[in-house]
Amino acid sequence: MNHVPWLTLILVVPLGGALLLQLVPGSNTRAIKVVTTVTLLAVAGIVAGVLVGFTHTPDPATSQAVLLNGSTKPSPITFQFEEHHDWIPAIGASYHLGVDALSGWLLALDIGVFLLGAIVISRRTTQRMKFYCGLLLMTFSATAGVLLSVDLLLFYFFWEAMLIPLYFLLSNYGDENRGRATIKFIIYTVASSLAMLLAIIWLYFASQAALPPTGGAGHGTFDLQTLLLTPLPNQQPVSVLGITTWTPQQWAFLAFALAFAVKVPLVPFHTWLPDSYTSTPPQVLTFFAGIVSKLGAFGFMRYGLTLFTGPAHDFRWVIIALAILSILYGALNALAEFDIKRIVAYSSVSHLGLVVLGIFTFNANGLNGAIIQMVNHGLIIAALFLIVGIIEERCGTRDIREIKGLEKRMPVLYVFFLIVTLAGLGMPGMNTFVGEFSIMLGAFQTAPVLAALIGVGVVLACWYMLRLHQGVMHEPLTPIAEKVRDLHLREALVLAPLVALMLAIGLYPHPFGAVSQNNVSQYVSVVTGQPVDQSQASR
Amino acid sequence: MHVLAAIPPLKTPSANDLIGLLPVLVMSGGFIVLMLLDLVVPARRRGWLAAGTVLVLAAAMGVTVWGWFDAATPRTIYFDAMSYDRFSLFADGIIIAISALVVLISPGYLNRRGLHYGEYYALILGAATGMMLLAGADSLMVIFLGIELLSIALYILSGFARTEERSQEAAMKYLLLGGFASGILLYGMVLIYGETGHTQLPQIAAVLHAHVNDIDPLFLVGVGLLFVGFAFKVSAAPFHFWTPDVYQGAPTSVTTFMSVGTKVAAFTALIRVFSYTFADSWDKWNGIVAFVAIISMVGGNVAALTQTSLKRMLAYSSIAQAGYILIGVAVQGSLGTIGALYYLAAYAATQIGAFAVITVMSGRGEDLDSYDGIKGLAYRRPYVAAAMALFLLSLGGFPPTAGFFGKFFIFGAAIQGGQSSLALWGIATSVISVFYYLRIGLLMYQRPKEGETHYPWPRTSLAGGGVLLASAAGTLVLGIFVFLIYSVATSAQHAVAATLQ
Amino acid sequence: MTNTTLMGILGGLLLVLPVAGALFNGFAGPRLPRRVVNWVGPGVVGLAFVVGVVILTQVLGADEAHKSITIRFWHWLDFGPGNLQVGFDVTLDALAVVMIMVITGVGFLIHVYSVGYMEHDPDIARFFSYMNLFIFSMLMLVLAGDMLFLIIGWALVALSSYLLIGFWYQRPSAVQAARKAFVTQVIGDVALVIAAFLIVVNLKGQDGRGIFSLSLPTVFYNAQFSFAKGGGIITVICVLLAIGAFAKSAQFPLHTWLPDAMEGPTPVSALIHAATMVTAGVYLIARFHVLFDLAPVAAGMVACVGMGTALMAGIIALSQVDIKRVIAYSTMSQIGLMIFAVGIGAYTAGMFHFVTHAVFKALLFMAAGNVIHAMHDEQDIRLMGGLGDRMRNTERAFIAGSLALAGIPFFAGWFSKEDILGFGTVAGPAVPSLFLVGLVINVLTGLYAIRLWAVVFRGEPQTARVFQAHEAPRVMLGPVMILGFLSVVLGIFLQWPFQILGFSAHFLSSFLDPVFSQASGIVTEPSTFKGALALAVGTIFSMAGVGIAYRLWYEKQPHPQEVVGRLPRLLPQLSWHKFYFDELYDAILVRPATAVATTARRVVEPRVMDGWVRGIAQFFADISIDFRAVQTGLIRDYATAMLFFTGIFVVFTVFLIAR
Amino acid sequence: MSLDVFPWLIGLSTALFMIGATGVLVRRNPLVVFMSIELMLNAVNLAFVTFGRFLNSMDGQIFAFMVIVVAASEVVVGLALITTVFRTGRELDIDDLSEMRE
Amino acid sequence: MTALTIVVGILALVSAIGVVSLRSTIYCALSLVGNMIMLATLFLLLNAQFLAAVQVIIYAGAVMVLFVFIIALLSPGSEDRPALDMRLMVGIVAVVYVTLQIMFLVGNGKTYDTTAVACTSATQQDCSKTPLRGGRNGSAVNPGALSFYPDDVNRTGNVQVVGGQLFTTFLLPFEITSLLLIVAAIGAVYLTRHHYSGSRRT
Repeated sequence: MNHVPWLTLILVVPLGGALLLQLVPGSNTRAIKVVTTVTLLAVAGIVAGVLVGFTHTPDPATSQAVLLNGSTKPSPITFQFEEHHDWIPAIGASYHLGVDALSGWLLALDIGVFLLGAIVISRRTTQRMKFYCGLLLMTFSATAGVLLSVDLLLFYFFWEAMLIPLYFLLSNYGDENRGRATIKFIIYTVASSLAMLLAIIWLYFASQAALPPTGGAGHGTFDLQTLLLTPLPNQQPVSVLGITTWTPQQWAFLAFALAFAVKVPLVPFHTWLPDSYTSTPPQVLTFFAGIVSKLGAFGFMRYGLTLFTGPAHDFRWVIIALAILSILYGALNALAEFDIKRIVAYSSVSHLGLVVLGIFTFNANGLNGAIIQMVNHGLIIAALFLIVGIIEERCGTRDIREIKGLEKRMPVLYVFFLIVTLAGLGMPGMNTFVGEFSIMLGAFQTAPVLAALIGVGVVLACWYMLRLHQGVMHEPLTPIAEKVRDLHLREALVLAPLVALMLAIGLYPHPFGAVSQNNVSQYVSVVTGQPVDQSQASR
Repeated sequence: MHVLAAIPPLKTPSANDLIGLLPVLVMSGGFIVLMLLDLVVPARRRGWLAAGTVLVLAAAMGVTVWGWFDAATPRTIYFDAMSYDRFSLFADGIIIAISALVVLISPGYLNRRGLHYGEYYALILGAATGMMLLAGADSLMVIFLGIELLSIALYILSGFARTEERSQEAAMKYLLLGGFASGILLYGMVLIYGETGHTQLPQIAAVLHAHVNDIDPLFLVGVGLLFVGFAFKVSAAPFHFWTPDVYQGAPTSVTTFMSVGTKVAAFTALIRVFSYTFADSWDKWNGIVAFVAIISMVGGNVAALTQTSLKRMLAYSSIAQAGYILIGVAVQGSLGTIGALYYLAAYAATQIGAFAVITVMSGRGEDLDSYDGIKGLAYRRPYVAAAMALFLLSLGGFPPTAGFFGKFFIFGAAIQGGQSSLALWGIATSVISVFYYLRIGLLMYQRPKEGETHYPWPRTSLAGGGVLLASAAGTLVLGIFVFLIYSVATSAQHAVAATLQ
Repeated sequence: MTNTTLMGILGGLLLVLPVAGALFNGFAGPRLPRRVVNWVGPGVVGLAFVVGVVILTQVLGADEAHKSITIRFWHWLDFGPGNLQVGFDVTLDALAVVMIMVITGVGFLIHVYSVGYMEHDPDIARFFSYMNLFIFSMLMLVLAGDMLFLIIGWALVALSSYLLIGFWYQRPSAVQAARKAFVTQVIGDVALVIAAFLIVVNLKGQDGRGIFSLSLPTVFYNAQFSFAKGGGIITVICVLLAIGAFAKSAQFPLHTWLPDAMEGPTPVSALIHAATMVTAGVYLIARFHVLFDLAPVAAGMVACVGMGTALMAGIIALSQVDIKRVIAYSTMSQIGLMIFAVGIGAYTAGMFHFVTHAVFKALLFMAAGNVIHAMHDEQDIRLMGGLGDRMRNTERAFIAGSLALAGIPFFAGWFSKEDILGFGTVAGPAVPSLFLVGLVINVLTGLYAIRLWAVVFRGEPQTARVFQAHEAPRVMLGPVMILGFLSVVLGIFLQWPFQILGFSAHFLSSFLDPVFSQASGIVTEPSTFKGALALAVGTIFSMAGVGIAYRLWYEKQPHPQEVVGRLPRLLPQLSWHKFYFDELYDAILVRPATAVATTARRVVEPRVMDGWVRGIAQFFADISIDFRAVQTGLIRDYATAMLFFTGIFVVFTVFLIAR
Repeated sequence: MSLDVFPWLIGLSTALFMIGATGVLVRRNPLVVFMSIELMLNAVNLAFVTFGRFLNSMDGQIFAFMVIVVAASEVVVGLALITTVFRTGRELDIDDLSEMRE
Repeated sequence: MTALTIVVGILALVSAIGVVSLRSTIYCALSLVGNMIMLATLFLLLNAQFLAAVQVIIYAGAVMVLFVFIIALLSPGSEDRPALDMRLMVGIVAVVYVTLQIMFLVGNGKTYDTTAVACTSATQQDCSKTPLRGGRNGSAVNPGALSFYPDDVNRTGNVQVVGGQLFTTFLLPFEITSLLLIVAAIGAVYLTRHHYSGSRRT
C-alpha cells in the first residue's frame, strides 16, 4: 500500500516543530507560541482527517495479522491506517502503527488537551517558553505513539519515552514541592513499567515457543495482532520458594496491570497523583492530567483484555475491587481535603476508578462507557485544573477555608465552574452522565452490587464536588477573595470550548457509539471468547 | 645425536599474524611516536600532541573498520595468543572511539588543572593498547599482560595530578589493590593451566569440551579465582571497593577513560573466557556470576542513592552497570552475549558523555564533583545540562536512549535463559537507580536564587561540545536505530562462538 | 402536515422556549435593562403555556390511536444491537398534558409574581434564568419518552432546585440547604438509574427474547411479558422507583431537605417546592403505573409511606413558627396523600389532587410571600399577627387557599382530597386503616391551615413592623388573586359530577382515562354508598379540624398553650423537633461519613497508602548509608573484603558446586 | 624430582600466596604491602613452574617469566608512586590514605 | 633431593612469614630476598634454570635493591606492627583453610596419579608421561605443547628452549612485555620528576 503515512506524520510533525523551535530566539515568545500552536494545529488537522476517514464498520480483511508461520489472517481487532515497517528485524520488532476506535477517540482527546495546553501558555505563567514548548511537543509525540503503536515493544518505547519530557516539565514548572513529587511520579511509573517490560519480553519468548519447527519468521513477535492469534504454550504455575503461585501468563498480566494501575492510578498505587497534581501548574496539568492517566486505562483495554484473556478473567475481581476502592477512597479523600487542587486530584482518582471498572465489565456497555468517560475525564480534569489554577492565582492560596464567596466577584467564572462541577459530579444531561450511565449499566450486567457501589460513589462525588464548588463560590466574601478580578477574555475563551464540548457530548453522544461499537464488540469478543455477533447480545 | 628431536619443533609466526595485529600495531606505534614527539613539542603546543593522538586513533579506527571486513572468517594469530575476529574488533572500535573522545576533551581540562604534560597522551594510548590486547586476547597470558598493561598505565594516569593528595591516594589504592587482584587472577590462571595443560583459550575450551562430565574441583576453584580477578577489573561488587575512591580521586578525564575503557575490554575478555571457553561447565560457575551480578546491582545502586559526589555517584552507578552486564554473562545463550555487547556499547556512549560533562564543566579550582556544583547548570549551560540529562536518563534505562535497549536485551536474555529472577533483581534495582539519576536532573534544573553564587563553569570549547554532541548522538542512535548496533553485536557474537565452540 | 409532525414541533417548541429564555437571561440578561428581563422571563413561560394549550387541544381532538404520541428528535446513543440504544424521545399524552398545563400555567403566574417579589434584587436576570431552566427541566421530565431522558429531566429539576434554593448564595444556611437538597436528590437519581438497569436487563418481548430498551412505551408494553405479577424483580424495580419518587417528593425517609429548601426566594418555594417539582414523584409513579400494578407489595409500601409521611408532616406543621416551613410541611403532607393515592392505584385521584394542590399551594406560598415582602423578610409568625387589616386582598386569597387545603366543601381541595379518601376505603393495604389515618390527617390539615391564618392575619400585631406593612403591588397581587379564584372553582370545573354546558362530567378522569386504561390493577370506584359515606365522614373531619382550629387560635378558647400542656410531652416535642430526623441523619449518616472521610485523609492516606511508598524509600535510604559505611577508605579493609569473598567463593565452589 | 613433592609444592605455593595476601591485609607500611604482593606473585610463579614441570609444558616457565617482568614493572611504578606520595616526609602508613570514603 | 626440597620449602615458608610479620621494614625486605632465593632454588630443582637465574638477578637483585634503596630513602627506621584484628583473623583463617583445602583437592586422586612415576624424557619407559590429569586431558588436544620433558629440554639447554619459545610461540606476549616496560618507565619518570611549571628545559 502506497498511501500517505498519516500516523507517522502525527508522531513526526511535533518533533519537527520542536526542532524548528530551536531556530527561534528564546526571547521571541510570541513566535515560539505561534510555532507551537501552528504545529499542533497541523497535527490536529491530520488527526481530524484520520477520524473523518475512519470507517465505522470496516471490512475485517483490511487489517491482516502476519502469523509466525508466515501466513496472514484477519486481525481480531481491526486497525485502520496501518503502517508496518521493520524496526529490529532480528527480533521481529516492528514499527507498526494503527488506529482503532479506542485510540482514535483518545487521539482526539490527546491533540485537544495539548492544543489547550499550548493556548494557555503565556509569558506571565511560563518561563523559558522555548524549552517548555519543545517539551510539550515531545510529550505529545510520545503520548500519541503510545496510542498508535500496535507493536508491544514500540508501545513500551513510547510509554517510557513519555516520561522524559514529562520529567523535565514537572521538575521545571510548579511549586517548591515539585522535585519530590516528580521523582515520586517517575519512580512509581518506572517501577511498574519495568515489570511490564519483563512481561513483554516473556510474551515474546512465549510466542517464540509457538514457532513452527521449520520456516516462518524464525523469531518471536511483539506484534499485538500476531500475538492475539498465537497460542501461548501450556502454562505451569511458577513456584516461588516452594509455594505454587500463578502461571507465567498470569504473572505477566499482573505486571501489565501494575503498570497500568499506577498510571491510572488505582488505589493503593495512587499516592503520586495528589502530590504531583498539586505541585504542577495548570498549564502543564491540562495535558498531563488530561491524557496521561487515560493511557493507563487505555492500556488495560488494549492490552490487558486482549493479550491476557485468561488472567483478565482470573484477576477480574481483584481489579474491580481496586476500581471500586479507588472510586470510594478517592471520593472520601476529596471530601476531607481542604486544598482545592488536591480535591480535584482525588476526584480524578475516583473518576478513573470508574473508567477501569467499565473496562473490566467485559461488555459493550461498560467498554463504550469507559471510552466516553476517558474523553470526558480529560475535558473535565483539564477544565477543573484551569479553574482551580485561576482561583489559586487570584487568591494566592489553595485553602478552601480561606476562599469564599467568589461568585460575587467572578460571575463568569462561576458559570463555567458550575457547569464543570456538574459535569464532574455526573449530572444527567452532562457528558459524564453518558459515560457513567453506560459504565454503571455494564457493571450492573456484571454484578448488580457493583452498580450500587458506584451509586454510593456518585452520591459522594456529588457531595465533594458541591463542597468544592460552593466552598469557594458561595457564602460571604473572605478578605482574601475581596479584590479578585473575574476571568480575562483569554481565560474565558480557553474554558469555553471545554465547557461547550461537555454540553455537546451530553446532548449528542451518538458519535461515540457509532464509531466505537465495531471495535468495542471486537474487544468484547476477544475477552469473552465469543464470536463478534454473539458477544454483542451479552445477557 | 638427535638432541632436538625430543622436543617439539619451533613454530614461526607468519605475515598473516601481523595483519591480525594491525590495530594494536598502529596503536603501539602511535604510542612510541607520541612519546618521542613529546620531547620535541614545545609546552605551549601540547595541543598538537592531542591532535596527533587523535590522528593515531583515527588510523587505528580505519584499520579496525577494515579489519571488520577482513576478519569475516575469524581466526587466531600468534598461535592462539590473540584472536582476530569481529568480537574483538567490536571492542576495539569502542575503545578507540572512547579514547578519541577522551583525548579531545583532555587538553582543555588538563590546561585548566595545570596538568598538561605530554606523557598523558602516550599513557592513554598505552592503556588503550592494553585494552585492545585484553579485548582480543585468546590466551591466559595475553589476558594477564593486557590487564597489566592497561592497569599500569592507568595507575599512573590516576596519579597524574601528582601533587594532589586525592590523586595520589587514588593511584595508591588502585595500584595496591590492583596488584592484589592480579595475584588472585594469576592464581586462578595457574590452576586452570594446571588442570588443562594449556594457556590458550581454544585449547582449554577443547579440553573442557572433551571432559565436560569430569570437572575437577581444583579447576573450578581456578575459575572462581579468575572470575574474582575479572570482577575486580570490571568493578563488580564485592570486588568494587577501589572504584569509587579511584574514580573520585583520579583526574576526571582519566576517570572518563578508565570507567569506560577498562570495562569494555575486561568484559570482552570475560565473555570470551566464561561464556565461550568455559561454556561447557556453565552450570558450575553461573551461580557465582549471578551472585556477583546481584550484589553489584544492589550494592552499586543502593550506595549511589545517598551520594553527594558526582564522580562517586557515577562510580557506584558504573558498579551497578557492571552488574547488569554480568547478567548477560550469567545466562546461557547467544542473546546474553549480544545483550552484554549492546549494553557495553550503550554504556560506553552514555558513561563517556556523563563523565565528559563533568570534565568539560570542571573549572580551574577543584574538580566539579559536589552535587552543589551543578545546581542551576541548566540556566547557564542549557545544552550541556540537556546532554547530561540525556545521559542520566540513558543510565536509568529510559527510551529512546541507548540504556533502554541495553537493559532490554539483557533482561530478555535472562528471561530466555530461564533466569527471570536475575531480571527481577535488575528491574528492582533499576528503579532505585532512577531515583538518584533524576535527582541530579532536578539539581541541574533548579532555579538559582537571586544573588546565589554558582560553580564557575568554564566555557564549552568546540572539542568539548563536539564530544558531548557525539556522545548524545550515540546515545540516541543506539536507542532508536537499534538494528545498527544489534546486527554488529550479533556478528561479533557469531565470531566468538565460531572460534571457541 | 401530519399530527405527529405538528406535535413534534410543538413538543420541541415547548422545550426550546424556556431554554432560550434561560440562556438569554443568563448571558445577556445582566447587561440588559431590567425591564427586558422582566418581560422575557415570564414571557417565555407564557408562550410555553400557549403552546401547551395548543397541545391540549390536539390531544383532546386526537382519535383513539393518537392519544399518545412518541416523537424521536434524534438518536442519542447507540452501542449496537443488544446494548444500550437510546433516542431523544418525547411522549405527548394526557398525563403529560396535564402536567404541562400545571407547569406552564402555574409557572407563568409565579414568574409574573416574581417580577414584583424580586423587584429589589440585583440578580433578577440570574433568577429568571434559573426559573426558566427549571421550567425546561420539568417539561423535559414530563415529556421524556425514554427512561434515560426522564432521569435527565429528573436530575435537571433537582439542579434547578439546587440553584434556586442557593440563590442567595451569601447566606450560609441557603448554601447548606441547597447542597442537602441536591445530595438527597442524587440518592433518588441513583435509585432511578438502578431501576432503569433492572428494567433494561430483564425486559423481554412477547416471544421471550430480550429487548434492550429504555423507551417508555416499549417498557410499558412489554412489562406484562417480562415480569410476573408480584415477582421479586418487579418489586425491587418499583421499590427503587419509589425511592426516586420519595426523594423528589420529600417523602419519608428522604424528606428532610424540603423544609430547609425554604431558604430559597418565596416564588421558588411556590413553584418548585409546592406546585411542581415535589409532585414529580406522583407523576413518576403514575407514569410507571404499569409496573406498579405488577408489584402490589411495592405499591402497598408506597401507599403506607405516603400516608405515614402525610401524618408525620401534619403533626410537624402544627408547631412550626416559620410561615414558609408550615406551608412546606403542609405540602409534604398533601404530597403524602397523593403518593398514597397512586400507591393504591387511584392514579386519576392522585393527579387530580396534584392539580388542585398546585393551585392552592402556590397561592398559599405567594400569599405568604406577600406577607414576608410586607414584613421585610420576616418569616417568624410569632412576630406577625393582625396583618389582615393591612393586607385585605392577600388575606382573602389566603383564606381561599387555606380552605381549599383544609378540604371545605366545594373548594378545589375538597373534591380531590375526598376523592382520594374515597378510594382509600376500598383499596390499598389493610383497608380501611389507612382511610382512618386519612381522617386524622383531615383534622390536622384543618388545624394547621387555620392556625396559620389566625396567627398571621388575625390577633394583635406582635411587632412594630406589622404597622408598616402594606398591601403588595398589583403585579404580585394579580397572580395571587387568579389562583385564589381557581382555588375556589377549579374542583368544580374539573371534576363536576354532572354534565353541564358541554363539559363532560369528571372531565379530568375521562381525559386521563386512556393513559391509565391499560392499568390492570386500577381500583374499582367505591360503590356509591361507600363513596358517599366516605365523603361525608371525611368532610366532617375536615370541618372539625377547621372548627377546632378556629376555637383555639382565633378565639383562643381554650388557649392553645393550655392544650399543648395537656398533651403528653412527647408529642409537642416530636412535632417541634421534626421527629428528630435531622439529628438522626446527622448522627448515622453525615457524621460517620465525615469521620470516615477524615480518617481516610488524615490517617489512611499518609500512613498506609503513602506509608508503604515512603517506607520503601526510607528503607533504601537507610541501607544506602549502611552500604556506604562499608566503604571505609582503607586499602586494607578493601583487600580484606576481597579476600573474604574470594574465600567464600572457594568454599562455595568446593562444597556446593563441585559435589 | 619425583611426583611425591608435587602436592607439597602446590601446597607451599598456596601457603606463600595466602601469607602474602595476609600481609596485604595486616601491614600498614606501603612498602611491606608491596612486598607482600610480590610474595603472592612469587607463589604463583612457583605453582606455574611446578605444574609446568609435571605437565612437561613450557607454558608454565614462560608464564612465570612474564609474571616476573610484570612484577618488576609494577614495582617500578609502585615505588615511584610511593616516593611521590611519601616524599614529603609523612609517615609510611597507608591508613592515612583514606580521605575518600563512603 | 627430596630432603633438600623439604628444607628449602620450609625456609621459603619461614621467610615468607617473616616478610609479613617482622616489624622493621628492612628485615621484611631481607626476608623477601631470602624467600626469593629459596624459590630460585626450587626452580632449579624443578628444572627451570633460566627462571632461577632471572629470579635471582631481577628479583633478588634489581627489584629488592630498589626496595632497599627506597626504604633507605623514605623511612630507614620505620616500624609497623601488625595489629591483632579482624583482618588478621581473616588472613590466618584464609592461610590455613585455603592451603589445606588446596592440598586436599590436589591430593584427591583426580588431579594427579598418586602412584605414578613421572617420566623425565620422551623416550623413558615404565613411567607416566602424563601424571597430571591436566597433562592427560591436554595432550589429547595439543600434544606438542605438552612434550617438553625435563631431560630432553636439559639436553638442548633450558635457556635455549625458553628463548626459542619466547621468540616463536610466545612472541606476542614477549613483545607486550616490552610495551609494558616502556609504560612503566614513562610512568616512573613522570611521577618522580621534579615539578616544573611552563616549558621544559631538560
